[in-house]
Amino acid sequence: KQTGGQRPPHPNRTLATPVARRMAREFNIDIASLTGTGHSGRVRTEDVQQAIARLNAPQETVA
Amino acid sequence: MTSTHYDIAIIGAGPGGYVAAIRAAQRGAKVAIVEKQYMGGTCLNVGCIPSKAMLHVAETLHNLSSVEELGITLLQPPVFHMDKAVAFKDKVVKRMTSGVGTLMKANKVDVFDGLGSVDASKNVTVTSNGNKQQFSADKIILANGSVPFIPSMPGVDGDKVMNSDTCWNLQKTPESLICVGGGVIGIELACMFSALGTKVTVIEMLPNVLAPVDEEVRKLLVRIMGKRGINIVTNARVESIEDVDGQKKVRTTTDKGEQTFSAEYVLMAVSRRANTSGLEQLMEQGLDTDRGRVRVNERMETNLPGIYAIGDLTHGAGLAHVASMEGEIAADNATGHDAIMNYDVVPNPIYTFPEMASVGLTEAQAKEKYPEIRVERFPWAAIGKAVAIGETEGFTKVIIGKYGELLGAHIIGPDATNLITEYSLAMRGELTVDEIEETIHPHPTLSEGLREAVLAAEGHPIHIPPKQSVRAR
Amino acid sequence: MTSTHYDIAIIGAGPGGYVAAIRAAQRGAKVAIVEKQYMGGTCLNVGCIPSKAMLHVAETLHNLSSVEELGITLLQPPVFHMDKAVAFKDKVVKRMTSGVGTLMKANKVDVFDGLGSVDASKNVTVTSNGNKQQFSADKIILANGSVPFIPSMPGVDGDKVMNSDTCWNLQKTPESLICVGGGVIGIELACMFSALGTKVTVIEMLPNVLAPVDEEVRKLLVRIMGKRGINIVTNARVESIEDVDGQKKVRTTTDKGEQTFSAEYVLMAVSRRANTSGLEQLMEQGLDTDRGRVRVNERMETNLPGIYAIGDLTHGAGLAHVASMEGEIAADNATGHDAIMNYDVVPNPIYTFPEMASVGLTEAQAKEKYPEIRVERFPWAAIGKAVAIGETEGFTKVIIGKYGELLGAHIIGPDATNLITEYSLAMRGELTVDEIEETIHPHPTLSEGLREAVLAAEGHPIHIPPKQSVRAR
Ligand SMILES: Cc1cc2nc3c(=O)[nH]c(=O)nc-3n(C[C@H](O)[C@H](O)[C@H](O)COP(=O)(O)OP(=O)(O)OC[C@H]3O[C@@H](n4cnc5c(N)ncnc54)[C@H](O)[C@@H]3O)c2cc1C
Ligand SMILES: Cc1cc2nc3c(=O)[nH]c(=O)nc-3n(C[C@H](O)[C@H](O)[C@H](O)COP(=O)(O)OP(=O)(O)OC[C@H]3O[C@@H](n4cnc5c(N)ncnc54)[C@H](O)[C@@H]3O)c2cc1C
Repeated sequence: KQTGGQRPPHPNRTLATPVARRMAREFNIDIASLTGTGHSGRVRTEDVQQAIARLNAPQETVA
Repeated sequence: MTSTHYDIAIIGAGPGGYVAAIRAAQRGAKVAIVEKQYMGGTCLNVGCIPSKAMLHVAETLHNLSSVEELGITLLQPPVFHMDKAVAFKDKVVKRMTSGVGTLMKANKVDVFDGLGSVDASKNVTVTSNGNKQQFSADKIILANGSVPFIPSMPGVDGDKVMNSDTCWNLQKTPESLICVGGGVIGIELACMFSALGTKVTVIEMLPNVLAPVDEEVRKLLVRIMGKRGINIVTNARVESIEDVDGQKKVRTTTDKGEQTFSAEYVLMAVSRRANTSGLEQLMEQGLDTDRGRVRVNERMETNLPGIYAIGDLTHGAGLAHVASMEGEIAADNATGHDAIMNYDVVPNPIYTFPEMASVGLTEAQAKEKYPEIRVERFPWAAIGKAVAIGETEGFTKVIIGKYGELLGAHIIGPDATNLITEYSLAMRGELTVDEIEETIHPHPTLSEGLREAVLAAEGHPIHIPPKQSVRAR
Repeated sequence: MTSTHYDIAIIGAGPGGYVAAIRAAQRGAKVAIVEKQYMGGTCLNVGCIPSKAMLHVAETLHNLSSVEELGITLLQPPVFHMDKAVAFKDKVVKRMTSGVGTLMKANKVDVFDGLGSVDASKNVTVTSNGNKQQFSADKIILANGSVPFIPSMPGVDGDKVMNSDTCWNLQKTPESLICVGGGVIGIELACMFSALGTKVTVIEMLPNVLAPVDEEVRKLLVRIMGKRGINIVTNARVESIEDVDGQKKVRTTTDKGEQTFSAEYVLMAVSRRANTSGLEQLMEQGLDTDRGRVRVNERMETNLPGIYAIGDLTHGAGLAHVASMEGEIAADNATGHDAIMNYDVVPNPIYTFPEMASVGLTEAQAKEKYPEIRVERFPWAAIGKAVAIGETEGFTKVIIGKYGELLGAHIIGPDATNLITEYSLAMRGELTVDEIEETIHPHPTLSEGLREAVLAAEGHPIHIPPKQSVRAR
């Protein structure tokens, strides 16, 4: 469910879930380069998985 | 008071429908709900709530057998009166169902008593005692729920053959009972009747009862049920029910040939089917269904525009909290918001003795899906609170993925159904084992076992001996 | 077997020390632990564990008075034997403490029985029955714990004046008891004795018992204790204890002048003090203390190099799970890892009838610290499981900050001490109310109340009527 989340982002809160962080680390993906789709823009595993898929995608399929 | 047009009309006031009604009303919609039988649906009247009230009675009765150890002497054995227990259960049900009525009023939801029929133009006809009322709505949410599925076989409609709709008002404890079906409902009711003093036999067609439950957890439960005197027969197909000398005689075919069982009562609990009464017109108009259940997308939309469906009507989860969450999602979408139902993290509570609960994958499922998993378990016997309350059977089992994420968790033991929420929250919030480990768990509580299971999976549990190969963090 | 040099020596085998020992051993260190009295310390012998075993007996006894409603008739009133309850408690304690012994062996920790004295060069002398043993260590972890603080006043050392070390082996239920001190320990013991059949009076010097507990929660508990027949006297300073006609007579000064109370027993539970026995040399050598407690930084280091301190010896939290987490932190740091203790999220379980538990700030603290907070509560009476088990008193209260973060949570009601872990995990994992709301909470469970409290704070609870001003999300 994706509702709510219309609140100010926490100034000193990490903007990624812990699992997303670990996953990004493994693939050398900079969390800050991703657009989070979670609450207050938090980066979730789904966002990282999509980034991984983009990395792995053959060049010609990139629009 | 009632009107001829509504923003949203809801069919069925079970935990799916009434929650959808409240949420939609809170979103500012003008809402009607139609209920043909009882506010609160299966769950409050003949499901979750009466079963948990009776299980509470059963557990209390069962615990009386071990009070001597605590220094409490009962000079005479306790006497159990089924009729009074049923009266207690009725009081609980009454309180909850009338609570739903109050909530409808408080949220200004119009309640229509009667059978609701719907068409694709979103006209609703409510029939009650031959009287008809009609209104239309911009959006419809179908929450018709489910009913017991009774397979046709000789004797199934006989006297003293009950199902989960009809087993709640016995005035005497059955001497003996055969439960046909070893799914969650069958097993819960078997445990309940057993603890109330009934000699129970469970007959299951498959090789295992509770097939979807993690194997290790299931095996322990089956062993405990055996110790409590419940006879579990698997690989047995019930063929007929006969009356012989005032007993019900259940004939089965098994891999070892024919076997028959006798008892005072039979309880049919093989499965449930979607309740499509009132949906005949919609089905003619093309409502998409799949093996009798209404098909929906993750926004809870059916294939017909503006018509949503939720709960037991739609799929086989058969869980009240899933119906309710779907109700919230459907109401959000029907009021112009945007919400998506996620089925990855659905806790599954099972009210046996001891309780079981799980969330996420079983070990077998996880092994198939992920190459690198860690699986570990932590026994209740090593938790001070469990020892202090004398409930040490069982364990907590976790399945951890390579990012330290919980893939699945399974608890068998005291309070399992409450405890599973910690793991559910961790999974939904995408926390890793590190956050669970860093969270101070209060002492002495059962929740300590959940942290310890994670520590065990990480190779450094505190309250059980380390494994041969202790892994440094 | 035992050696003359260790990587790490630990003084005291309470929940601080023994957990530190296990963790350090798992980190590969050669570990010795010194214990002068009993494995498991205060917690397992005269604290958390015996009190929870006896509270279980007390609760079971108390619940017998309402089984009639469930259809269970006791033809004669139950007879309670304090001596047998104490034997049950002893069995529980024995099992847990011998478990600690087993864990020491399994983790290859050398156990020294006796009083350990330490100097700043990290030499340890163990004295037992006049025999002395000595060894040295690279690092020392002080986990000496605490003992009851007994204020000096006339009669305080008399017969039938107990404290939390000495109240566990009564062979008969006291007729009546005066508990001096209304902190957590005093209130828990008052509830326990009351449920065992003792007429209890609590005398507290401050205007309130349980001063640090959220006001609203405390007020409800005090009301419930009153209904259970516990007499709570506040603003009363105990001056002396006398023997009059075989009764203990407790003289107090109150704002209304002198008042006296009589009972069979007195229980002194005013507070606890750090146990610095064996630390005399270290104190001379400059060990930094603060009002009797050893001062440490967030790595659990004292001011003396290589010497760590943890648990009740160090501060006033007085919680076993804090001592244990500090033990893990100290062991990590002492074995060359880097860990920091965080006190922001410390759950506080209180074992009364009903239970209470909290984490984070009280409403008053939050109001002072943050300009924008939302506070809401959700009653157990609206939760099906609570109704089904007949425990509907109390509520869950949440305090939410402007980012949707939990600032504090307070639960009074059934199973509060387990339930608080969900909120603790949410706080530690920096989850917001959104993640709690999105997490499907199983039905019917008590954990549903925790989600509902959050929904209520967000302005859209399901199972209580909406407030006048419903806020759209
Ligand atoms: C014995 C038993 C124990 C259970 N225990 C649990 C448990 O512990 N936890 C759990 O999560 N789940 C449990 N369940 C399952 C749970 O009850 C269901 O998943 C839940 O009730 C489904 O909710 P629903 O709103 O979809 O449907 P229902 O609860 O079935 O409600 C549907 C309602 O719609 C009404 N209706 C149907 N058609 C019409 C119509 N045309 N017009 C008007 N009204 C109509 C019905 O009368 C009914 O009131 C249990 C079930 C049983 C039988
Ligand atoms: C009645 C009661 C109920 C309680 N209930 C709870 C509860 O429910 N939850 C909770 O979290 N907390 C509870 N507590 C508090 C809890 O018991 C303490 O916070 C906890 O025991 C502190 O652990 P510790 O390891 O620091 O010290 P302790 O448990 O006090 O252990 C210290 C150990 O060190 C030994 N020792 C001391 N000096 C030396 C020396 N020089 N040489 C050798 N050995 C030495 C002592 O003999 C003792 O065994 C309760 C306390 C009491 C009294």
